[in-house]
Order: sequence, then C-alpha cells, then structure tokens
Amino acid sequence: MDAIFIQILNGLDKGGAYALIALGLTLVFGTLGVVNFAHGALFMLGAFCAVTTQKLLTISKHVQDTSITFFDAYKDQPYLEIWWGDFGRTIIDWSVPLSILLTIPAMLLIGLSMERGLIRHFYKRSHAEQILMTFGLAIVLQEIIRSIFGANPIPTPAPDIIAGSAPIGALFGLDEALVYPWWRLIYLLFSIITVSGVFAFLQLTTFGMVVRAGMHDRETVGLLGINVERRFTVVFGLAAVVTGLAGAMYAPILSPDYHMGMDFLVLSFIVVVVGGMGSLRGAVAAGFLLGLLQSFASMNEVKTIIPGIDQIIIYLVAVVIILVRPRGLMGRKGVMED
Amino acid sequence: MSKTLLRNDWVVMALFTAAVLSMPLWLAPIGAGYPDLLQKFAIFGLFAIGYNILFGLTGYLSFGHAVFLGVGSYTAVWSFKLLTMNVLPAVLFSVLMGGLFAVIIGYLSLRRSGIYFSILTLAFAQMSYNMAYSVLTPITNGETGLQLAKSDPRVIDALFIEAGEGLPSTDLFGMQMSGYPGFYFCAVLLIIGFFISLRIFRSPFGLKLLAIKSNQTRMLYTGFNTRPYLLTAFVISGMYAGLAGALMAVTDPLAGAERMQWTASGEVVLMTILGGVGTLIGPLLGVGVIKYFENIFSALNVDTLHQIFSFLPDWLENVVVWISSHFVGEGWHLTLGLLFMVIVIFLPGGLMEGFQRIGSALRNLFKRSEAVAAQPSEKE
Amino acid sequence: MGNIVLSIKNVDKTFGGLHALGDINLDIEEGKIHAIIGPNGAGKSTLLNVCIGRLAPDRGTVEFEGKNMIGMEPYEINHAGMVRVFQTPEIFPDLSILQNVMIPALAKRDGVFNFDAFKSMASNADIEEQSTRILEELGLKSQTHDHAGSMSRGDKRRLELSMGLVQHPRLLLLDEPTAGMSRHDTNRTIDLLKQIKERGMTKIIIEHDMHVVFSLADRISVLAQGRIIAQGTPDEIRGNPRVQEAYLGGAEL
Amino acid sequence: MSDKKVSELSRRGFIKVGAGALAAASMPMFFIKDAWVAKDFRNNPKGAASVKFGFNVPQTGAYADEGADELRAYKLAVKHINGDGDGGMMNTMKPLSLKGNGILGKKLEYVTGDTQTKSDAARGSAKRMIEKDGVLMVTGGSSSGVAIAVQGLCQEMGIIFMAGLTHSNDTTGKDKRRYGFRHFFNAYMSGAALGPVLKKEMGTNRKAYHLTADYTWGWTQEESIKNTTEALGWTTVETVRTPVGAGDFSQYITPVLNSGADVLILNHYGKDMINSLTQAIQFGLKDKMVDGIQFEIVVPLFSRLMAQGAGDAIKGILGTTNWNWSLQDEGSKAFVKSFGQEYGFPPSMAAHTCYVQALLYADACERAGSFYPPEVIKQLEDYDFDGMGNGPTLYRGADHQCFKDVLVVRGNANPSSQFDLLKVEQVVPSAQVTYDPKIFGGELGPYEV
Repeated sequence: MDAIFIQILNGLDKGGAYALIALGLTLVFGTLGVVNFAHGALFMLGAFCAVTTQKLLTISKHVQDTSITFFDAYKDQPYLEIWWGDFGRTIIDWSVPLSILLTIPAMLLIGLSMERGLIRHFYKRSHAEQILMTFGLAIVLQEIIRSIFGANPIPTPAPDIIAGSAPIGALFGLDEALVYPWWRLIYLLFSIITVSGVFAFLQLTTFGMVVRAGMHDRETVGLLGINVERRFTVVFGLAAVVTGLAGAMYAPILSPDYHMGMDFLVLSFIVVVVGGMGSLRGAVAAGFLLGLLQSFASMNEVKTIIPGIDQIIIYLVAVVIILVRPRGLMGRKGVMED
Repeated sequence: MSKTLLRNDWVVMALFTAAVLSMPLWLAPIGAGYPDLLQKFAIFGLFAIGYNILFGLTGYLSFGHAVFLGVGSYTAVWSFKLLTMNVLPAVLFSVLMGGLFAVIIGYLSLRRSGIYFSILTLAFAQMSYNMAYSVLTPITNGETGLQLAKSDPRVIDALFIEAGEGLPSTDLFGMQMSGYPGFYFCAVLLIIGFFISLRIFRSPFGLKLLAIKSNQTRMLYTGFNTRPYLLTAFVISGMYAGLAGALMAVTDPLAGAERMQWTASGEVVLMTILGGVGTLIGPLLGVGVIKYFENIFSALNVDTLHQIFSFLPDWLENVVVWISSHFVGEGWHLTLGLLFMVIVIFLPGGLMEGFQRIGSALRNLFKRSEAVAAQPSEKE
Repeated sequence: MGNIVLSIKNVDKTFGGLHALGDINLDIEEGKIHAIIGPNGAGKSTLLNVCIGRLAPDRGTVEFEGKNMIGMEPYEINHAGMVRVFQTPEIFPDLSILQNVMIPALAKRDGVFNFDAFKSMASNADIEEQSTRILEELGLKSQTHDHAGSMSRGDKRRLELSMGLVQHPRLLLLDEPTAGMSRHDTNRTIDLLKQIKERGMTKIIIEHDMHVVFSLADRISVLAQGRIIAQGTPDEIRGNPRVQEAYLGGAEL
Repeated sequence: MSDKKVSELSRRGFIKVGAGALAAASMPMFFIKDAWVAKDFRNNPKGAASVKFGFNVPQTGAYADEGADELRAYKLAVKHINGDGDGGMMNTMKPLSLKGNGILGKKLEYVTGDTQTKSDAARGSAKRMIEKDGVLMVTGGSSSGVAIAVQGLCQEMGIIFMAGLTHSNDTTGKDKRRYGFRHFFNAYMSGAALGPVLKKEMGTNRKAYHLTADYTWGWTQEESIKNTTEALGWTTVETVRTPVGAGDFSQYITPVLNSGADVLILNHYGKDMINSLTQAIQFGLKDKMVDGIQFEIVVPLFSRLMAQGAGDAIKGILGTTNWNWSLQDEGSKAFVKSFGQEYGFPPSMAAHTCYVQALLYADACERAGSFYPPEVIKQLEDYDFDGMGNGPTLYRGADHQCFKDVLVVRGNANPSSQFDLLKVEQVVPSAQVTYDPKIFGGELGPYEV
C-alpha cells in the first residue's frame, strides 16, 4: 500500500513534467501544424536559464588558491558573497526559484524570434522539411550551449531549506520511513499551477478563444479577418515559456546538460499523440497517465513478471493507443486523423 | 548531357557503375579515399536508397528503419558464429530477416498514416533498441555488441577448414572482406541495389506508389488497394536496410544495439532529405555529406587547421584557425546542424535541387550563347 | 423498362440529428443517363457517397448488378464497375496529366494489387496510348507532361472526367461535372457525354445546371430534404408542380 | 579448401593500380600468399621521420568533457615524449628508456577522432586512423563498450590499442585481446578494494540494495560488489536494474525507503550516476536512520567529472578511483604540475590513465627497439614499472591488466578548492586487489595477425 502510494506520487511528479512539455508541443503542433524537433531544445534552454541565473549570481572574483602549490590555481569567490555576506549567500542559494524571473523573458524572446525568424516560413512546407530544419536548429542550439557550459551536467541544487524531504509517511499516517523531497512536491504544485494558468488564459481571454478556434479550423479564423499570424507568434512564444519553465524548475531534479533536450524529444511527441493531436487537455492527461504507468512498471514486483517492461512501457502504450484509438485519449475525431 | 540519354536505364547504370567503382580515386583528394569510409558510403548508400523507396515514393516517414539495419547486423553475425564465415549466407539471411521484421512492423504501422505512422515506427524502434540493449543481451550481447568468438561452432566451416589461430575473418570463398575487397563487395551490391531502385522508380509499381503519395484516398476510389502497395514498399526498404546491416557486419563483424536507436533512424531520414527526397541520386549525396562530416570533419583539430591555413600570414592564420576550430573536431555537430538549416531554407529539394538549379542556370547560359551564335540561321 | 443496373433500396442516413437521407428507393436503368437534382443540402452528395462506399448507410442496400455493395471497400466497388467522378477534383497533383489518366487505366488492367516493380514503364505502351486518346477526346492532349497540380480548375475537372472514362465503367457517377466551367466548356462536356452515351455507359449525374440536366438526362429524380419527391422523364419533371414548389421556388423551367 | 592466410593489400599499392573498374576486374591478382615479409607489418613507419598515434576519444555526447580531458593529457604526453615542456612523468618513470627525442628517434605526431561513445562510430574513427592516417597505436575512450569494440578491431588490424577509461571486467577478462592493454582498474578491483574499507566503516551486518545500470558494465560491477559484500557477511536485499539514461530515478529510489536496507549501492556511471545520486540524497537517504544505523550510499566508481556534476551530493560518499591529483608521490606531483601549468587546472583520472598509457607504449617501443607489434606486446607483457602515480605496477601478461594500488575515496565534505572534491580515504595495495586471471576466462589470441 505504501509502495503504491509513493509510486503514485512519483508518477504524478513525472507526469507534471511530461504534461508541461507536451502542453507546449501540442500548442505548436495543434495550432501551427509544425513538427517541431527543436522542442526538446526549448526544455534544455529553460534548464540552462536556471544554470545561467546561478552563474550570473556567482560571478566571482579570482583569488589565488594557496592550497594548490604545484601550479598557479585560482579559486572563485562570488561578488555577492563579498558584498553582502550571508544575504548574498542566501540569494545564490535561491538561484533556481529566482531563475523564473530570467526564464520567462528569455524564453519568450527565444520563442518569438524562433517563430519570426524560422518557423513561420515553414508552416506551408512538408513535415519532412520541418523536421530537417528544426532538427538542425536543435543541434545548433545544443552545440552553442555546449560551447558555453561544457558537456558535463551542472549541479543546480534547490534552496537549502527545501532541499530535504517532507515526512509524508508521518503526515498521512503511513510508514514513518516514507519521505518525499520538498522540491518534487513543489514541482508537482508548480506544474498544476502552470497548466491551470495556460488553460485559464486560453479559456478566459479573447486571445485564447481565437487560438482555440484556430486549432479547430485555421482557415475559417483567417477568413474572419483576424490576424492569425501574429497570434501564432504569440502562441509559439507561450509554448516556449511553458516548456522553458518546465526545464528551469526541473534543474534541481535533473542536473542540466546540453543533450537533455534530445532525451525528452521522443517522449514529448509520444505524450502528445497519446493525448490526442491538438488536444490540450489530452496532452496533460496523457502526461500524467504515462508518468504513472512508468512508475508502476518500474516496480520490482512488475519487473519480475515482465522483465524490461519499464523500458518499453511508454512505447507500448503509444502503439496500443494509436492502433486502437488513433485520435488519442481526448482528441476530437477527425483532427489530423488520416 | 542530354536528358533523353539519362532516361535510358543502361546509360544511367553505366555512369553509376563507373562512378562507384572509381570512388577510391576521386575521393582520395578530399581525404575520403580509404576503405572504411568508402565502405560506409556504399553501405549507408544502400540503406538510404532503400529508405527512399518508402519515403521518396510513398511519402510515409518512417522513424524506425534502423531496426531492420540492426536486425540485419545481428543476423549476419549469428550466421558467422553458427554457420560459416562466408558472407553470402549472412547477406541472404539478413535480407530475409530484415524483410520479416518489416512485414511485422509494417503490417501494424501501416494501419495508420501521417504523423501517427511515424510515431508507431518510432515506438517500435525504441522498444527494439531498449530490449536489445538490456533484456535481450543473451542474443545481442547488449552494450558491448555481438562479436565473434573462437569458441563459436561455425558448423559449415568446421566441415571444411581447420580453425586457425585467432579469430577468423569474413570471406567470400577465400577473399577477405575487410579493406578494399570489402569495399568492392559493398560497391557491387550498391550497384545492384541502385539498379533495382532505378527499375522500381521507373516501373508502373513506382508510379502507383507516387500516386499514393500524391493522393491516397483517390487511389482507393480508382480501384487500388493501397495497403499491400505500401506494405510491399515498406518490406522492400526493410530488406535494403537488412542488407545494409549485413554489410556492416561483413566489413566489420560486430553488431551493436545503438544501430537501432531512433537517432540512427533519424540519420537516414536526414540523409535522404538532405540529398533530395524522391530523387534517385539524392539520398546517396546525403549519405556522402553526413558520413564525410562524421569521419573527416570530426577529425580535424587545431594542429591540422594550422597546417591547412599555413599559407596565410601568421595573424590571419590564427584568426582563421580560431574561428574555424569551432566548426570542426568536437564542433562538427554544429556544422552539420547549420548545414541542415541552410539546405532546407534555401534548397527545399535538398542538394539535388541545388544541382538542378546550377544545371539549368548553366544550360540557360549555354543556350543563350548558342542562340547568339545560331542567330543568322534560325528557323525552327 | 430495360435492365436495372443499380438499385438503391430503403437507404437511410442520419448525421447526428439531421436526417440526410430518408428511405431512398431508386432504380437506374442500363444505358441511360439518370440525373439527380435537388436544392443544396438535399442529400445528393450523401447519396453518391453511399453508393461508392465512402459512407455507410444506417439502413438499406445498394445493389449493383444484383450484388449488394454496402460494406465493400471503395476499390472493390470500383472493380465491380461503378466509378465516381468527384465534384472537387480529386486528382494526383504531383503527377503529370498523362500519368493521372494512366493510373486508373492501370487499375482497370492490374486489379487491386499487382507487383509490377520490374516492368518498365515503356512496356505499357497500350495504357499510354489509351490514356492519350482519352485526353485527346477531352481536349487536354497538348499538355500531357505538365504537372496536374498546376492546371486550371476547369482543366482539372476535365482531367477528372477522363480519369473516370478511361476505366470504361458500366456505371459512371458524375458529381456536378460542369460546375465552374465556362459556357463553352460546358457545352463541350455535354457533347462529350452525349457521345459517350452512345457507347452504352450508364451514368448518374448530379447537377445544378438545368441546361445540362435537361439536355442530357433520360430520367430525373428530384431530391429534397433527403427524400425523393419526384421521378420521371425530363418532361414529366418539368411539369411537376411539387418539384417547382420545392426546388425551383415556383419559377418556370 | 585449406586454411590459407590471405593478405591485405596496402592502400598505397592499390591506388597505384589506377582505374577502379580495372582493379575490380583484376582483383584476385593481389591476394598473394604471405605478404608479410620479415617483420613487415601494418603502418610500418620504415624510413619515415615521424610516427603517429591515434587519439580516439569522445568529443560529442555525454562523455565529451572527459574526452576533452583525455585529449589534453595525450597532447601533453606527445610533448613530453618529443622532449618539449618539463617532461612530466618522464622524470619519475622507472625504468625509463625514452630519451626525449620522440620514439626510436622518430618524432611523435598524432591524429584525433570522435568515438561519440558509440561502438560503430568508435570503430569507424579507429579504422580511419589506421587505414588513412597510418597510426601505429590507437588509444582513448570513455566507456567499456567502446573499449571492447575498438580492442577487437585493433586485434584484427594488427594495431595495438591502449585502452582509456574502461572499468568493466570484460575488457581484460572475457573479451581480452592480445593487442589490447588496460592501465585502468576494473570492477573486480573496485570491489576488492572497497571490501576492507566497508568492513571497517560499516561493519559486517549490513543490508545492501543495488541500483544497477542495465547493461554489461553495470552487471559486472554489481556482481563484483555483491560478491565482496556478501563475503563480508552483508545481505543483499534487492538488485534493481535501471534503464540507461533514465534521467529521473525516483521510481527506483522510493522502494529503497522502506525496504529495510541500510546501504544503497549505485552501480551507475556518468550522467546516470550524477542523477541517481543527486536524487537519492533529495530523498533523504544520506540522513536516514534504519533501526538505529546510519544509512550509507556507496558509488563504487567515482570520477572527478562526475563529482563535479553531482555537486554537493557527493560529500561523504564512498567510492574508488584509479588515481587522484592530490596524491603526493613524485610521479603524480610531476604530472599534476605540468598539466596544471599547461591548462590551469589539475588533471582528471581519465587524463592520468591516458597519459600513462601513451608513455608506456612509447617506452615499450623504445625498449623493443622496433615498432613491430608482437615485439612491443612482449615488452609490455609482465612489465614492472614505477613512478607513474600508482606505486609499483605490473602489466600482467596473462590478461593485459595493470595491477597497482587502488584508491578508496570519499567525497570531500569541506573542499578547499573547486577541484578538491575527493579525499583519499585509503590506498589499497595492489596485492589486495590482484586476482587469478582464470576467473574471467577469455583468450588473448595470437601475437601475429
């Protein structure tokens, strides 16, 4: 029972990340019809916004390191620490949450310029060409990050006071040994808030109405004399911000490295398809569903029955869903369902 | 060269054969004239040609073709281990196994089209890769890859030859399949593969596949059951991939799971698009560019750059080397990524479109001068 | 009455709450041109779609030469001898005009599937000749190697028609064959259809243009709100007050 | 059919033939029996003024930083062998035959290649070096799969391979090759070295839980550690396989919480290890008490780059490494000094093993007085040396594995500098980690190929 309870938490936590990534992808895919292979790179860029914030806050003075005698070595002392002492240290400690302040504008800018500069010229092009272009873009973005930050993962810890774990076992009257990291609980909460925020934006604003209408039928919306183009740009920017935030907040869980985007790329496409092409609610539901399934498939009890199931469960679900119900969990009939 | 001449299959084949067999000569000046890379060109050429029969003709974008490549390699190595080091059975079994897997995966995946088809093939590929890497290690030898061992039974060889000291190498009736002989073996199969592809492209079958790509619904109402056509194309391309996988094992008897990863499938997609989807030669150009980058550009380092640019004045040499060093060696991915973007932005039809544009520009130039020269007697 | 080629019996079809077709009964005689007319939304296209297997009816049968077509795949229906010419041209935009016609000709010859990967295109001289002839008849001969996608709309319709004709079907279903054509082209198409009529091909035509209907049709069925409200020869229809009321708003034909 | 040995034709000879089509037609002519004339061998430098090494390291992919560090070390080794710079370990290596004028009087040059940490790419890159660039020796790499793949290739091609970072028992066990040599230690030695330290620190009554990367290296390490700990009297609660590149390990870590285990052993490397360790600590495993016993985490294979990636998570964690820059012996000091002066930071253990391998090969050629591989191999086999940072070392002839001291280290709780991440807990003498080569089987194969 305890094991199942905690696996549900794991699944929800994973699902939160999957849902956020897929939400951005389905916005782009469903609204703009672009197969964006650079979507994983957006997640990676988001995570590196957290790294950048950390690096900016720890801009340091080079001090001769006297502990090393073989050669001239320097150690770094952050200026914030020099100037403000403990307060400076606290700011550095909080760099991941603070990075949201950088992530939103930075990712918005990246998203807007990507759409304006490249993506928009590819709306009418074939999927193959979109794939080649966005894949090329993903590689270029990755390599730029690598040339700045290197290939090794960069530790970006959560703030000290929430770096530990919450005694949920005690809280819920289960085994005392059950704990869950605060940051993961925060991430789950954060993903729910962000998803709700995006839904509220799309449901309650006129802008969102137009976008949703555009997802149903782009031509008609175009005929109404609404400038769809500009809205598409904003949608892409929005997708970039959501994906970037998902990445930035994920940094303490998964130390960012330049290649992490590719690891999430296949997965995000699968979540979108399982949820139903162009369905925002479907993407979120599928994200949580796949997260949960993956968690349960990883349990030793399950793995002893079907060895290796945890490695293929996601793909297996995708195959079954596409074959049995091609519109996905919540996709409308007939949307990109040929 | 006139276009009508190129419409003749035999002229095309003669040119192609000459070009492929003389590769060691004309690729040497750019540093690509050594057996391993030549073999890779031929092997991946086959892979891409086969892939193009599916993607180029039917428009079905498969992200799982590396599975058949991997299956082909495993089959070939098992044939070396169990039966004989002769490459012919290995090639035969691999093609059949590639085809068999293609029938299974194709039968299921082709129930859907468009992006759904792509995701299905991708999912099958990833499942195969993950299983081969871990759970199926007894068959695939996992991360290390399936290798030959001295203790392998090799039942057919055991009847005829006494095992020598050390590991045996792959052969074709006594001719060793590494180095240049290996390349020529691959090259001959590439030529045969190209010939088959040429025939398919110029057959009624090919035309029907193109029609499916153009408007599948209409094909149904025109009286064609499109699914067997698609499945046939899928299986043919799977067999090409199986053959390519076999040749990888023939020239280098090792089969690793990473050959089946989705990025490996992605590579052949990129090769095909880069060169020009649906053209006969395009995929081969794509193969050439990507493999050249992977093997030659990645090997350049600051020292070699200094040698290359040593003709420049010192300060300029340093500047040029500093700039270019970001794009070679460990930066070769960056160059490749930029190349993808540039090609698709400026030449949507891939490299082939670039050549066609250059060709037609030259032709216009030529025609104009010809027209000027022929002005007085113009009457047609 | 002659031989019945197509017999539609008790066909019903609803979309959501909308009754698109209600208890349709229709017999098509061999060798005749049968026109189906009716106001927009009367269910004409739905009826055609049911006939060629694009839509499954809720109830009823469609019998072609005595065989029920319901539940058959579109390509099986095609090979049974019933071919549809689409209203919005459904051509192969990436192929040449000639190839567009060769495809249905190949279908006629090869059946639903034929693995002819190693036959050269040149060995299909007969198919090519046959296709060229049809194109010639429809006045498209001059541009056979152009891409079909770049044709004008009117030309596409003619191409569409030749794709149907090349298969020599026993029953040809024409969905507004002249819509969007100039007067001149329309007249040419009428002449052409008349010519073909002499070859004994049965046709069903859905048409708005009354000029076309009355100059071609042997029999006319009038559809309104998913029901057949009248059937008869052109003269009978012309004089039918219910038709005039429902469809023509009382105007004189 | 007889067992005929058919020779390879040389590239240069081939090109001379001219037109390829012609060559194809007349191909059988080239297969002359026994073309190795007295000690001729592939890429024989003969009268050339220089010889080339092939540095085959990961330049892209997850281990690119490690590869970059390896490459730095190799460049330094080339410098030192050619007599430039301060000489590094050439000053401390004992015995030493190199004279600082290249190898056998020939200047040393090098070519580089990218393994991408993929067997196929690594073999392709090695083949280019051998076939096109004519290298005498290939070295480098950062994973066992690659090392085994390249080693197999080098055996076929008759080129010596000096493995870089590879920790699997198989490299010098089941898959050992006559032409392959490993200076780096292996999983078995990690286990053997950890044994006594674990006993001292944690006692003999522990319950261990393994998380293991689901591929060959992970399994061999799991097995080695399991054997060691069970010999101490520990029980193994569970061994769980995790997919490579899982990223989020939470679903594997949470079952540890109430499994009753009091030691978690992470058989992960690289990114997997960084993530699993960081996440395990987020789940409070480091501060956990099980039945009044302090919970412990052990990472059997450590590297500095991994420690950097894991950040604070590494503090207090036990593991083993091949070498650490803080060692105070003369060889280590000399190497750290020249590396630090060249690049501004100390070398990693990957850099160290690569540097040593390059030097060892060069020295063996010098001793053999020839580049003829069988002679060089014989020089390396059962060779005793010292002054290379790990104390007296034996290159065992039976499996081409180096036997030397193994370091048991602990993540430094109070690092004095950004490089001071690992503290050497104990230097386990080589006698304690030496094993019988027979236990892993395998066959080296012939000298002449």
